[in-house]
Amino acid sequence: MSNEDIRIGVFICHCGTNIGGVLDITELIEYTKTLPNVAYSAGNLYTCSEVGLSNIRENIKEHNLNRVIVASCSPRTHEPLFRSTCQEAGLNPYLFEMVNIRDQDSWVHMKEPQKGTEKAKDLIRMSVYKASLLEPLEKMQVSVIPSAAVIGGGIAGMNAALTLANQSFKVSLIEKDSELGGLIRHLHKTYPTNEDASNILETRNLAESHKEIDVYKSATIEKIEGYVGNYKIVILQEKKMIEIEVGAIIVATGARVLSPEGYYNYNGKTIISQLELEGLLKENSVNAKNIAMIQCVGCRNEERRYCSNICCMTALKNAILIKEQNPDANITIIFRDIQAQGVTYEEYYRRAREMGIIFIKYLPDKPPIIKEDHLEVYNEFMNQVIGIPHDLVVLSMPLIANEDSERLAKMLKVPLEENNFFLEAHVKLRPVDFATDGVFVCGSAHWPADISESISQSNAAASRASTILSKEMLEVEGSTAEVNPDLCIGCEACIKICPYSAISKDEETDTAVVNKVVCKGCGVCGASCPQNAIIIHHFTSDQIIAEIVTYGGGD
Amino acid sequence: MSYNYFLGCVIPGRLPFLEASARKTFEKIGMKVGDQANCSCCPDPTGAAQLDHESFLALGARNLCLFEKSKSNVLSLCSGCTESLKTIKYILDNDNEKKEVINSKLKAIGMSYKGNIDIKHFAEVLYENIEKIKKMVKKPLKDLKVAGHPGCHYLRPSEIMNWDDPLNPQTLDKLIEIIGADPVDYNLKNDCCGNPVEKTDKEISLIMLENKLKSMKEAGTDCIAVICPACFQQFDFNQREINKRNNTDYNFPVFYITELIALAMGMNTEKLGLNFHRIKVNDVLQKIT
Amino acid sequence: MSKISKNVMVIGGGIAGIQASLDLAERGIKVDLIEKNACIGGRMAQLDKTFPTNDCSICILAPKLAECFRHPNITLHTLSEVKNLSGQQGDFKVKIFKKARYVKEDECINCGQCIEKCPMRVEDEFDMKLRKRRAIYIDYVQGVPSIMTIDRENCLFFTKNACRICEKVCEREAIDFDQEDEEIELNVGSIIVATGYDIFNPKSLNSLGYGRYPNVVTALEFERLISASGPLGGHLTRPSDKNEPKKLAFINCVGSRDIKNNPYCSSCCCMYTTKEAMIAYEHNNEIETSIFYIDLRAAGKGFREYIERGENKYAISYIKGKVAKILEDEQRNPIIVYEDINTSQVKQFKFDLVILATTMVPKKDAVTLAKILGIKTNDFNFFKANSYYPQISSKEGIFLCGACREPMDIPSSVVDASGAAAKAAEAIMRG
Amino acid sequence: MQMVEFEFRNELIKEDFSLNYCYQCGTCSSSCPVALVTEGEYNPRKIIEQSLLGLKDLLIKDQKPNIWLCCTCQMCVEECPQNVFLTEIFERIKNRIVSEGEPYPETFKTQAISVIENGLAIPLTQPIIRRREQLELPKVESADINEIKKLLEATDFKKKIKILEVSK
Repeated sequence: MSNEDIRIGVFICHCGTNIGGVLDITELIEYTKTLPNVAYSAGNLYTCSEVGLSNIRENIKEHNLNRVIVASCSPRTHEPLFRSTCQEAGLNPYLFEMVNIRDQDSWVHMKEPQKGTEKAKDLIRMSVYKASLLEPLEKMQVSVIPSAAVIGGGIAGMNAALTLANQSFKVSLIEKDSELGGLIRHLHKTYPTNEDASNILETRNLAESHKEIDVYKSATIEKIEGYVGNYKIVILQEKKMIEIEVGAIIVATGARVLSPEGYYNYNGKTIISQLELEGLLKENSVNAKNIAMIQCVGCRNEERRYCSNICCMTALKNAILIKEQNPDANITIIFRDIQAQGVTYEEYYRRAREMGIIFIKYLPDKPPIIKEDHLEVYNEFMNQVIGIPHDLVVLSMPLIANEDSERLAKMLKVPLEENNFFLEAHVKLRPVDFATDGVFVCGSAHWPADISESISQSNAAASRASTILSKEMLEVEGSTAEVNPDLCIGCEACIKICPYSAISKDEETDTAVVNKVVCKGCGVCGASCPQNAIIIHHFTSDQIIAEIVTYGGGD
Repeated sequence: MSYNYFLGCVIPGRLPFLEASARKTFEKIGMKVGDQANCSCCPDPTGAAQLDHESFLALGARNLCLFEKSKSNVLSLCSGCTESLKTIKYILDNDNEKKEVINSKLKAIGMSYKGNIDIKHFAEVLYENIEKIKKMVKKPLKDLKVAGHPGCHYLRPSEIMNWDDPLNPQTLDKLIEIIGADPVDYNLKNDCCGNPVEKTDKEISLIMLENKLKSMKEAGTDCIAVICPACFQQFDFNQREINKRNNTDYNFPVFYITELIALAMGMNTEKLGLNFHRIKVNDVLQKIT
Repeated sequence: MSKISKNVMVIGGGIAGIQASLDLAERGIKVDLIEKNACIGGRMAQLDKTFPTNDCSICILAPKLAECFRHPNITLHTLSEVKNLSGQQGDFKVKIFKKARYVKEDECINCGQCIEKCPMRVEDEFDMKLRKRRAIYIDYVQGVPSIMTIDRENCLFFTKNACRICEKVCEREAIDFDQEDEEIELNVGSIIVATGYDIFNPKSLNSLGYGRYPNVVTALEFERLISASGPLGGHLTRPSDKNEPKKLAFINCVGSRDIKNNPYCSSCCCMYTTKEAMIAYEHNNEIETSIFYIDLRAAGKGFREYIERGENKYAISYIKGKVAKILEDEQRNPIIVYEDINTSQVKQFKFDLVILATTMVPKKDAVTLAKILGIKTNDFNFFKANSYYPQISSKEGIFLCGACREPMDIPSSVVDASGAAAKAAEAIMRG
Repeated sequence: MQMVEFEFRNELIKEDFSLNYCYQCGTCSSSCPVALVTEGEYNPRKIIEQSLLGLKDLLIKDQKPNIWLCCTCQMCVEECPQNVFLTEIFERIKNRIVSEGEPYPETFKTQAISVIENGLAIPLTQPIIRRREQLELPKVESADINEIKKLLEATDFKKKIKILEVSK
C-alpha cells in the first residue's frame, strides 16, 4: 500500500468530562485534521458506548478508512473492543491504534489543561505516524485439549475439580499431601453452622470416586510448559514422572497458618494457637475456664500489613463452641476490628455476645501483655489498662502464602503480590483469572478465604476454565515476535530473557525460533537482541522510530 | 371505661393552675373525668425508681390497684407519672414472677394487682379528641410561634409508652397547630430539659436548659408549650436563674398545652390562674387578642 | 461431552448478571438475560469509581455491556420481568412480561433529538433524583441497548393524549406509540437470579436529619454528585448553596448492624466511604474527611492497605464511634454530635457535607420474585443461599449470585456470578 | 489496674440480659444530652463497658463516670442499634450502689423520706391548699399514710436505702 492510499480516521473521546472536561477536544480535532493521511477526525462523547462504536463502523465505510485511531483511555481495558469493532466493519483489527489521552494525560494534567492539550497533540501525532506504517496481522488458531489440571486438593481444589468433572471435562487433581482435604482436615467444626468439618470433607469421596477425575496424591509439579489450550504438566509421584496434557490449569494451592513460635511467649501449653485449640476441641479436652483469645497476632503490622480475613470468625466459632460445652467458661476475645461481614456472620457475632463472650478492643501500639495468671491490655474504650484472668491464651494466627507458591508462580509464569499470594488479572472484574490465558486461581492461594468463599471462587474458576475447555479452537494474539534467521547468531539472549518461554533454538539452523502461540508480543526479546534480528510485529522498529522522530527525536 | 385523674405530686403540691386548665379543657370537650382518692407518689421515675426497684413497683402497683377498684382508667396530668405507671404495668403484666412478688407485698395492705386498667397521658387523650378541640377553637392563636417541648417520659421508652414517635414526636405539634398557632421546629426539640439532673447537679441541669432555650431562640419562638409539670418548673422557674448566672435575657412564657387550648377556646384567663406563672404571659396574651 | 440443548435464564442485568451471562455465552450456552430496566448495567453503572483500584466504574463496565449486547449467544430482554415459572430443572417454562418501549429497537440510533424536544421533566432515578430527565430517555449515555425508551407514566401522549412531538422530530421514524406490552414464554434448563439490591432510605432515622437537611446525602447520591457523568459534571458542590465543600463526614453503618432496622452488616461501606473520600480529595486537595465507624471492615485483598492509604495520603481521619445525632446551623452546615473515645467527651463538629453510608437492602420485589420462582428468602428477604455453597438456592436448578443473596462488593459479585454460571451449566448438562 | 470480674458481670447480665448485646459503637453517648455538657464526667457508653467487664469498684465505689447524672430521658435506649436497655441497666446499678451503702446524692434520700412520711414527694402546704380553693379545684384526698408505711415495710425500703431513723 503506498502512502497515498492510507486513510486514517481519528476518533477523539470526551469520556464524559474525564477528558472533555480538561482537554480542548475541538482544538484536537482541528489539529488532527492537519496531520498527514488523516481522512477523518471527530469527537465522541463516549467512544466505547454502542453509539460511539457504530459511529466508528459507519465512518470506516463512509470515508473508506483503512486505519483507525481512538484517542481515549487505556488499551488494557478497551483495545479488544475497538479492535473487534474495526473487524466488524471489515478492517483488519491490527490496523487499529489507541492513544491514551486520559490516564496519561487529562487525569495527570487536570490542573493544566493547556499543557494537557498540547501533550495530547503530540501523542495523537505520534500515533498517526505509527498508524501509517501499520500492517495487517492474522490471529492464530490453536486447538484445545478439553481437560483441566487442578493444583491443590483442599476444599477449593476438590470443588473446582468436581464442578468441571460434573460438566464432563476430564480433570487431574494434584495434591502434594498423601490425602485430599487441605486445612479443613485440622478443623473441629465449621462456621457458620457449627457442623462437623467432616461433613464438608465428604467432598473428598465425591472427588476420589468421580469417573472424570484422576487424583494424584503425594504428587508435586515438576514442570509446566505450553500455552492456553495445550499445557503439558510433569508430575512427580512416588519417584515416577507422569506427564499430563490439559487445556487449562486451576491453582488452588491454599495457604498455611503462620507459626505462633515467638509470639506472645507462645509455649504450646497455656499459650496456644487457634489451630491447636481446634485440635483440643476435637479431642474434647479444653479444660480451661478463663480463656483469652488474641486476634491479629503477626498481622496488620509492619511485617504483614494485611488482615487475614478468617481469624475473627474462627475465634468466634471456637469461643461459641467452648461456651456451648461449658457455659461457665469465661471467654474474652481481644480484637482490633471484628470482621463479620454480611448477613450470617454479623448474626454469628451477635450470637457470640448473646452467649456472654467478652470483647475488648486493643491498639496495635499497646498490645496485650501476658502475665502468669492474667493478661493486661490497654482498653481503648475506657482509656485504661484492664486485667483479664486467664488459664489459657489462644493466639489467632493469620493465613500466609505457601512456601512453594513462588516456585509454582514461576512455572506458570503468573505473578504474586507483595505477600506472595497469587495476583489475579484484575481485582474487580477478573478476580479468578490470571493475565496468562488458561490459568485460573481460587481459594486461599489468592487470598485468605473461608470455606464458602473458597467454594464460591472454585466454582468461578471452574466456570472461567470451562469457557476455554468448551471450545474446539481458540484464537490467540497476532502481534508477536519473529526472528529473522539470516541475522540471528544463536546467542540465546532472547531465549533466556523471554518471560513466557516462547523462544527455543532450532538445533539444525542454530537460530532462535518463536512459538507464536505462546508469544505475547511483549517485545523484551527484540530489545535484548544484539543483532536486531527480531521483529516485534505491531511494534516494529520503523513504527516506533516514526513516533520518536515526529515527537522531535531527530531523524 | 371512664377516666379518673392521677394528679401526682408536683401539680397538686406546687402548680394547681395547671390542673385548673386541664380540668376546664376536658370539661369543655365533654369528657367527664373523676377523681381518685388515696393516691400516693407515682413513684418518681427519676427518684425512687433509682433507689429500689421493688419499692418502686410496689408503690406504683398500689396506685394502680386503687384505679382497678374504682373500675376506672388512669388519666395522668404528668409525664413522669405516666411513664412510671405504664412501666410498672408493663413489667407486672409481662413478668409473672415479679407480679407474684409484688402481690405478696400488696397483701400486707389487702390489695392485689390484676392488670385490667389502662393508663393514659392527658396529651394522648387530647390528641385522640383533636377533632373535637378543633371545633371548639374560638380564638385561634394566629401567628403565635410556639416551641413545643414534648419531654422525655411522654415518649420513651417507646416499647412501653407505645404512643408517639420517640425520636420524631408529632402529637404535641399537632395540638399546637390545631389551635391556630405555629409549632416551631428547633434543633434540640427532642432533648431533655434537664430537670431530673437537678437532683445530682444543678449546674449541669441549668446548662441543659440553656441549650434548649438557645435552640428555641435560634428558631424564633414566642413561647414554650409543655405537657409535664417537671418540665414546666424547669422552664418557668429557671430561666431567670440562667439569666442571673450568664447575663442572658431569656424570657419565654411557658404554657401547659391545656392553657393554650383553653385560651384558644376563649376561656377566662383569670380562672386559669395564668397570673401564677413566674415568667409573665402578658405579651403573649396581647399578641393573641 | 454431553450435548447442551437448553438455554439458561439470567434474571438481572447488573454486573453479576452480566458476568454470569458472558461466562455462559463463552461456554457455548445460550442465555436469556432478563432486565427490568430499559438498559443493563445496574448499580455499577451508577458508580463513579471502584475500590480498591479506583478504576473508573463505567469505563471497566462499558466493554462488558457492549460484549453482552453483541454476543451471539446472549438474548437481551430489557423492560422485562418474570411473571410465572413452572417445570423443573432441565425444563423450566417461564412467562416473561415485556413492557412496550414505544421505540423501534432496530430504528433508533440514539441521536437524542427526541430528548431535546420532549417537554416533560421527570425525576431521574439513575441520578438518584438529583436531576430531571425527559419522558423519552436513555438511563445513561453509555446505556445498553443504546436506544430510547418512552416512559408511559409520564409521557404526555399517554397521560393526556397530547404532544407526540418525539414522533415528529425523529428522522428515522423510530417512535411507535402502537407498541403493546407482550408476554413471551421461554423454555430454559436452569436459572440464575442476580437481581441485586436497593438502598435503605435513611429518612426514617430522624436524628440524622436526612430529608430535612439539604447537606446530608446518601453515599449513592454522593457517588452521582461526584461522578464526571453526574448532575454536577464532576464539579463537587453541596446541595444547599452550591459552595465547594471542604470538610466531609461519612457515617458508616446507617441502617445496618442495627436490630431496629437491618441487623446485618452491609459489607462494602467501610471500603466505599474510603473510596468516595479519596475521589473527593482527588477533586480538591483541600478536602478533609472524617469517617465515623464501628468496626473498620476491610478484610479483602489489598483492602487494609487501601484504608491505610486513605489515612496517609488522602487526609482521611477514621473516628471510632457511631453518630446518633446531626444538627444544623443557620448556614445549613450539618453539625455532627459524636463521642471522642480518647477523651470520653461528646463533641460537636461542623461539616460542610455529611454522607450517610446507607445499607444495601433486598429489592423491594424480592419476596414476590421468590414466590414466583418458588425459592426461599432469609429473615431479611435476601434469597436464601446454602451456607457453604453460596450459589445454591433452596430449589434445584435455580442459582444465586451477587447482592440479591447478601450484601457484597463487585469482586465478590463477579466471583459469585462466574460460580453461578458453572452451576447453571452443570445443571443443564445433567438435565 | 482494674481486673475484669466475671461474676459481677454475670450478675449484672442476669438482671438485664440486653447488656450482652452492646458492641461499643457509642451511639448512646452521641445521643445523650447529659454527656454533651459534662465533658466526660457522664458517659453512658463507658458505664456499659464497665458493666460488661464487671468493673465493680469503678461502678459501685468510685462511681466514675457519675451514674447519678443520667437524666432517664431514654434517648440512648431509643437510638441504641442493639436494643440495650441502658436506662434500666443504670437503674439496677444505682439500686446496687444504694443497697451496698455507697454514697448517693442527698436529694434522692430527701425525696424518699418525704414519700415514706407523706406518701408524696411534695407534701401539700396551706398556701397551696388555699390557692386550689381560689382556682375552684377539688380537695386532694391524700394517700392513707399507714398503708404506705406498711407497704414500704414489706419491701424493706428503709433498710435498703439505708434510712434507719426517720425523723419527725
